[in-house]
Amino acid sequence: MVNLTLIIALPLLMAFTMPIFKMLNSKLPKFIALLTTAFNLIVLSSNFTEIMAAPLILELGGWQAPFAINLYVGPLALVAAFLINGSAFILSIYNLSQDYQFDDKFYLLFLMITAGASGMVMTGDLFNLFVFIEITSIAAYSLTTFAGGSSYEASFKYLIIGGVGSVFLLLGIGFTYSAVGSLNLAEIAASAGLINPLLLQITALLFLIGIGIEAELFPLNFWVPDIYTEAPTAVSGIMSGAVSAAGIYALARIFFTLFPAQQFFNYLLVIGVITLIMGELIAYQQENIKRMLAYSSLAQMGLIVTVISLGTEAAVKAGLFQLINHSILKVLLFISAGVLISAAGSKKIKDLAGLGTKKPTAAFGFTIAAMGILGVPFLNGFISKFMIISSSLNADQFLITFLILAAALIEIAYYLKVVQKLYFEDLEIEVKNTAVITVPVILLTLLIIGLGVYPQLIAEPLEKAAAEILNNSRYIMTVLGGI
Amino acid sequence: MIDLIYKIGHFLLITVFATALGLLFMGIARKIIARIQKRYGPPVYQPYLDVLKLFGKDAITHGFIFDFGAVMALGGVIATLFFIPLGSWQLYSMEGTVLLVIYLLAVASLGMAMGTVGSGNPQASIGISRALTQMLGYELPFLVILFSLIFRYQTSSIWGLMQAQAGSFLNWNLFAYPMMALVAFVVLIGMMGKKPFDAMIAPSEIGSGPVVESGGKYLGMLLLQKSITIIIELALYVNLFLGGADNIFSFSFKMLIVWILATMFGSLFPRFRIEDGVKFFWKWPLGIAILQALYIII
Amino acid sequence: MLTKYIFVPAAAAFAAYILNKKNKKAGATITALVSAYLLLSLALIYGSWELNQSFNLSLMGYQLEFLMALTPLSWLFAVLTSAISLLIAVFSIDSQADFKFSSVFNLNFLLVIGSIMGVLFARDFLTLFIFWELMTWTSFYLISSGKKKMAGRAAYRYLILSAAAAYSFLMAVIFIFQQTGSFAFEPAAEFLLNNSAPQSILLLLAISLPFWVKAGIFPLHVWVKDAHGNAPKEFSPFLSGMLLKVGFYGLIVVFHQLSFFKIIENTIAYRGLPLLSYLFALLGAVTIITGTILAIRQEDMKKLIAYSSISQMGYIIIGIAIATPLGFSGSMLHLMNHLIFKSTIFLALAAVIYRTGTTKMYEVGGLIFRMPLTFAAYLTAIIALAGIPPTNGFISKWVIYQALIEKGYLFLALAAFFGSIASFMYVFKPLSTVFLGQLKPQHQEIKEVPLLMKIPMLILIGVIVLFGVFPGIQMNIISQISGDLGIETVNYSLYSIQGAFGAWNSLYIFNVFAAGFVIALLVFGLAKKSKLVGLLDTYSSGEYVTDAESYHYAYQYYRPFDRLFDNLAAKSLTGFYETLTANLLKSGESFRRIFAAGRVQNYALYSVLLFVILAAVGWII
Amino acid sequence: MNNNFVKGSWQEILDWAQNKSINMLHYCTGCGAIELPPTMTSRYDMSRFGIGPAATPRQADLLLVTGYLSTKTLRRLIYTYEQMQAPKFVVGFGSCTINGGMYWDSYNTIKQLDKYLPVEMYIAGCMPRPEAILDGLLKLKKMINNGEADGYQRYQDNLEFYHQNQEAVLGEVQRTQ
Repeated sequence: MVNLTLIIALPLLMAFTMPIFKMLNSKLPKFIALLTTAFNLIVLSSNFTEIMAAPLILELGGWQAPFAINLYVGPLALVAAFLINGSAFILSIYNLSQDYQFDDKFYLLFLMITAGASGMVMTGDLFNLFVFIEITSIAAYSLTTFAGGSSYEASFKYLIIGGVGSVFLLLGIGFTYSAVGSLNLAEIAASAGLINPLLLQITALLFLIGIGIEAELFPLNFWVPDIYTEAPTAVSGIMSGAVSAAGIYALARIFFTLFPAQQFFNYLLVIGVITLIMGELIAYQQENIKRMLAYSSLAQMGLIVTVISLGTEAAVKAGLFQLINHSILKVLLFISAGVLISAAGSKKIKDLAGLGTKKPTAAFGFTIAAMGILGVPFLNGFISKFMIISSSLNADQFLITFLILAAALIEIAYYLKVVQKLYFEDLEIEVKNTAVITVPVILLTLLIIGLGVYPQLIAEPLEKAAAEILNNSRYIMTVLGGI
Repeated sequence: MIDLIYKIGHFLLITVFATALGLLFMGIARKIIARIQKRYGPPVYQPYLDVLKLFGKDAITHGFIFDFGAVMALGGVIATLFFIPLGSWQLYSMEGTVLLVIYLLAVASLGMAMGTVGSGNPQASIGISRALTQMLGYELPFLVILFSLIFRYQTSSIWGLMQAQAGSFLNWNLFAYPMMALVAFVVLIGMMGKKPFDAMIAPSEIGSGPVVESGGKYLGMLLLQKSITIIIELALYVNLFLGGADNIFSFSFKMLIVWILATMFGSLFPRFRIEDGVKFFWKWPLGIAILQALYIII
Repeated sequence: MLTKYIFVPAAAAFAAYILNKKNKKAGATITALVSAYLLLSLALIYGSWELNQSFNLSLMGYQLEFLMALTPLSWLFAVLTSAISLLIAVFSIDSQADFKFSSVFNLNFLLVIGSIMGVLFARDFLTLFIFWELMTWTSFYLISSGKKKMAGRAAYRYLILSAAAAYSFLMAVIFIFQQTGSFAFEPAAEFLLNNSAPQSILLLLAISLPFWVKAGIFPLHVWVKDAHGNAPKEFSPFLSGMLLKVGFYGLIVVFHQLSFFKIIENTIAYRGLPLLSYLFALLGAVTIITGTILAIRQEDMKKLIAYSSISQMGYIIIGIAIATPLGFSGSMLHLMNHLIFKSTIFLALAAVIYRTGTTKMYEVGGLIFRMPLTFAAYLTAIIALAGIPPTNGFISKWVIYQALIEKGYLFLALAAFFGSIASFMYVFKPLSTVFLGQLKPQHQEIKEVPLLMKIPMLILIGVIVLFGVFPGIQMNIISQISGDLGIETVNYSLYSIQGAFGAWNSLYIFNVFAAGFVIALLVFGLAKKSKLVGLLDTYSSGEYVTDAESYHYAYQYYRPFDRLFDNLAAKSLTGFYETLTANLLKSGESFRRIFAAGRVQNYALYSVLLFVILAAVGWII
Repeated sequence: MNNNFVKGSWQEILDWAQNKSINMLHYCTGCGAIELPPTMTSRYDMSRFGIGPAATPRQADLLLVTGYLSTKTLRRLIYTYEQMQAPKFVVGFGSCTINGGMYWDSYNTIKQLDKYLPVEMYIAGCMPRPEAILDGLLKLKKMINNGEADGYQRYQDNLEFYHQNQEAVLGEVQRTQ
């Protein structure tokens, strides 16, 4: 068992020493990134059983909660951290074989974004949450621009929206602090009942908007398509697989633990459904594959938020499962799409025709991930779809169920178009040399099929995570102990 | 063994009788048409001579399908014939349901169609395409009529339908359901390919259509097939609407009456275009048949 | 052990995939062997209807029970599946070279077989759904892999429709699961019977939706034509023969085993038939008519037969919907017979396509002299399809007619008559234009297909005649099915069936036929021998014909008839659906134009607006 | 011989049937065809002698060449004749078929039909009236009944002669296979 603080500290350390590594050997930075993320995964695994038994609270600086800055790693945080570091790990493998040579700065920022996102899910403190969100966003702004070209514009948009989001978030934190006098999540949660209802509502809404920007909720998510489209593949992958997962975690933490009022869940439900439907509808229209994936990501975020905000245990479990699947599948989709794009030299879907035989690995990766998303039996998406429908019907939400299924149908429509283009149409194009992504494709395919055939694998963490998130008094008790 | 020989003899007898009667009817028809056109007309026995001549002539074939088609056409109608009660003659007619007869007739049509199209002459194909289209036109009202009759009398065997009309001649469907009989009469004309429903054989337009390539014995066989078909169709009409008959003579007489009427009716009209013919069948005969059927089932 | 019927093909699928990379014929051979094995082992378990299997699984907090059992119905369908896939696999051994993705074809084909087995043996909704989806997906890839460009679009349409229906199924099933706590059929049936009738009907309709789609019943038939027409020629027989029928399996399960008919028993009825059933039958009637009219218009042989499949499905649904003993038996007979003769037709056409490489009827002609066996197979099959005695197709249609007339369903009967008579027209078109008529110069050198392709066709010819003479073989299993489903059985013997108004006796028919043909042969044989001349030596008004191409009447064969329906055919249901969905989806584009126009200041504004709106909503509440 | 006797009398029966039933194919190249409608319809009604029209050469026994022939139409005529089934008869109709008639000095009209096809008989006249036609056809019937109308055999026997003549005016002649 290794100290979990390392998950945040090591990437930061490695990030800032990256120039030194570069001096030693220009190829070293990619390996450092890989090793760091791998190490993080090992750290998480080594703490697995312990966290499953009881949430782990790390107090920094030797002070006790609520006075100290604490890290809180419960099952939910563990799941999220796994997703973040796992995505980062897979993308680091992908980076290894990239033919384009980013310099150390890219890996520096890459590790920073990983650290930031991990921090977001592990922190037990509102202000630290803000800080980590900022670290993540700032890293993301810069990472986006590595693609050059119009990525600057995308990055700038994100910068502005992110700035607005920070303002809302900071305001919310300010209000909270003024009302409660503490920034510790548990402390706030414990005394949330004492806050003036009006203030509480305003504060909650400020949080909703501040974090909604990270969690890609409608209508705060229009920076997403630009970023995902223009950023380098690895960045799109980590944004979709890790940062959005962290955003969902933050959203869930704030609304389930701090302000567990039905009213906000209703808001989230409506926003989530709108995000879902809009995302799918717009994604269907896209001709650019990365933009399509971006809108699809939005829609998935909407779906997850919708399901989680149904608020039943089954629903939360379904939502979390979907979140896991989303991270796995989107990472695979982005990296295989990245390979296909560089092979065809174009981001247009119609230019990808016939790559199925010329780039079999990438095309297979894309196909299996698409089928996973669409819920083909024996792949992971099937299980989560089943759980989602079951839980939403259980909550007597017929309309929501219907909309979710309608959205899924649209999703099938546009993913299939791409899959068919890949295999069943022929276009005489010259295929350029691209990265080799055999290892990530195999790893992720195994995961996809593994979770599809034996979802029991992650039943325990999900169960615990759902139980944890739904019971905020236990959170308070755990953190504050006897006080 | 005796039974078998008896049966084979019966088979042959019926076949020969029907052929002879059919040819005679064809001769009568030619005579009647001639008289309507103020001509003297060929002798009544002309079709016999035609058949004899045709079997005496040389013939060409366009391959085995051409031969097979001719055999299938003739064999099909002969097989159908055995299921029809001809007066007191009924070989398998107790077994034969009226729907079976309709579909058995299709065997002959298919055989003829296949053989003639097998000749490779596009005019044959055009003729067949027209014939099949027209068949869709007239079979539909006819099947609706059969539907009503079967539903009305709760039996689908021709024999049973005939028995149901026994007793007074007022029980005949001709008088019981005159509209139906009229429709069936129009259908009969269509079935026999008389004017105005003879676009499929239009001799001066598509060189007599299906039989364009048939000469010699092929034409002879098709003539025989035609003559038996006439008998089958007339017998069907007589059985269904004129109450059948006890013996072959009165049965033949009834058939003759229907035949003469149909011939006279047919000689009065010019030719329908194919789609107009189909439209006609679907408008009037089918409409009336449906009304009649509705009346019967309600 | 019923699971082996699923896992053996599934395991073999991957083996076939790998081995096929080495040798192009390995995949199809493995498919054939596996199908033969399935067929044999199914034959061995005939009659042991108490065979069943179940697994319990606790998944994510749900207690799930996977049930499988053998019923006469599923046994019949399983046998049909494995038999037809055996024939197709044997047929396709030699044509593997035509495939772009030979290995994937065999992989998917075996997976389809396995998943159909799963669907058939499933006794609970979840198992059914899982295998149903798997079947849809694998068949989607099979259809997509057709050579033509349209194949993709067709498969796409197929999958979208299937998926939409599958989701409705899933929703209804999970709803029932919430109420009963089980996915199994029996508790569900019990629950539905005791539930309020409108809700039960709605649920069952939702459950049956995927089956309607798969069976290609109007107005959900839009996928059938293009999918059949463009699927790989080896897969089309299976698609039309078996995959459509699986839909009927599902419908029978819904109607009888989930007691749909019992639920609607006491609703308003027309001539003793509940209105809803009558509506289904009417859908069948419309299916027959549209399928037929459109089939007559086609110039592509596979599309023509595809439309004919649509129209034949109408007969089956009519029989199932009216649910009288005769109707049900007729439907089951027709279902089997359609499988047999339609596969024969598709295989014969596949042989033609294999040799000529085209599916357009006017591009070929006169192939009878080059491919006589293929012609014989096609001829036998169309005689059966057109319902001409003494083939199996007539018997099933005859039984259905009897059922319709018995109850006096005039309009259903009218449609059935129409479809049957008009089927002469459309089956004769390929016969005339592909096999008869003038042989094209470029096809002079064509040979009959290889032996491995001949064998399946020969077997199918034999089966058509066999069932034409001995319908009792089929009636034997059908009566067991009816007994199992609680429908009265029809009297039958080995060669006769008792209808409502008279019996069918194939022995008599056969005798009489023989007699008729012998007499005709005698007449033919006794006459003078004829002289063989070429196909170009025909009456052409004295003109000497040199050009076989232009002397072949094939294009727009039934133009006069088509003219009658030009207006109707111009209104395409597919087009209607496509504009509808396109417009719906276009709304996404307008959303994007309004919201995501790329102005970052607007984006910033949205966050403020959202805050204001939500605050206002909170205020009001 | 007994066998020959049977064969011979069978042939007689066939000849008799043939004479009672003649289907004619009128090859209407010239103006003579205009005389056929009155011959067929109620005024003269040739059908009372068992003579009727045929639609195609396959069904016809009699080829009626009703008028002049150009080199262009002769080609078709020969092809049509070869498509007919034996026994088959050719009747020349009008003076054009005999000696070119009023086209006697035309450069592209066939003057003498029986150089190219075995003509059973000519019906003279420009044009022959229906009475003449009927008279001619009745004579033909008599010839058929007596077995004298053997043009198709003459054609077979003198195939070379006919072919030579045909090729002399037409160059290459397309024939049935």
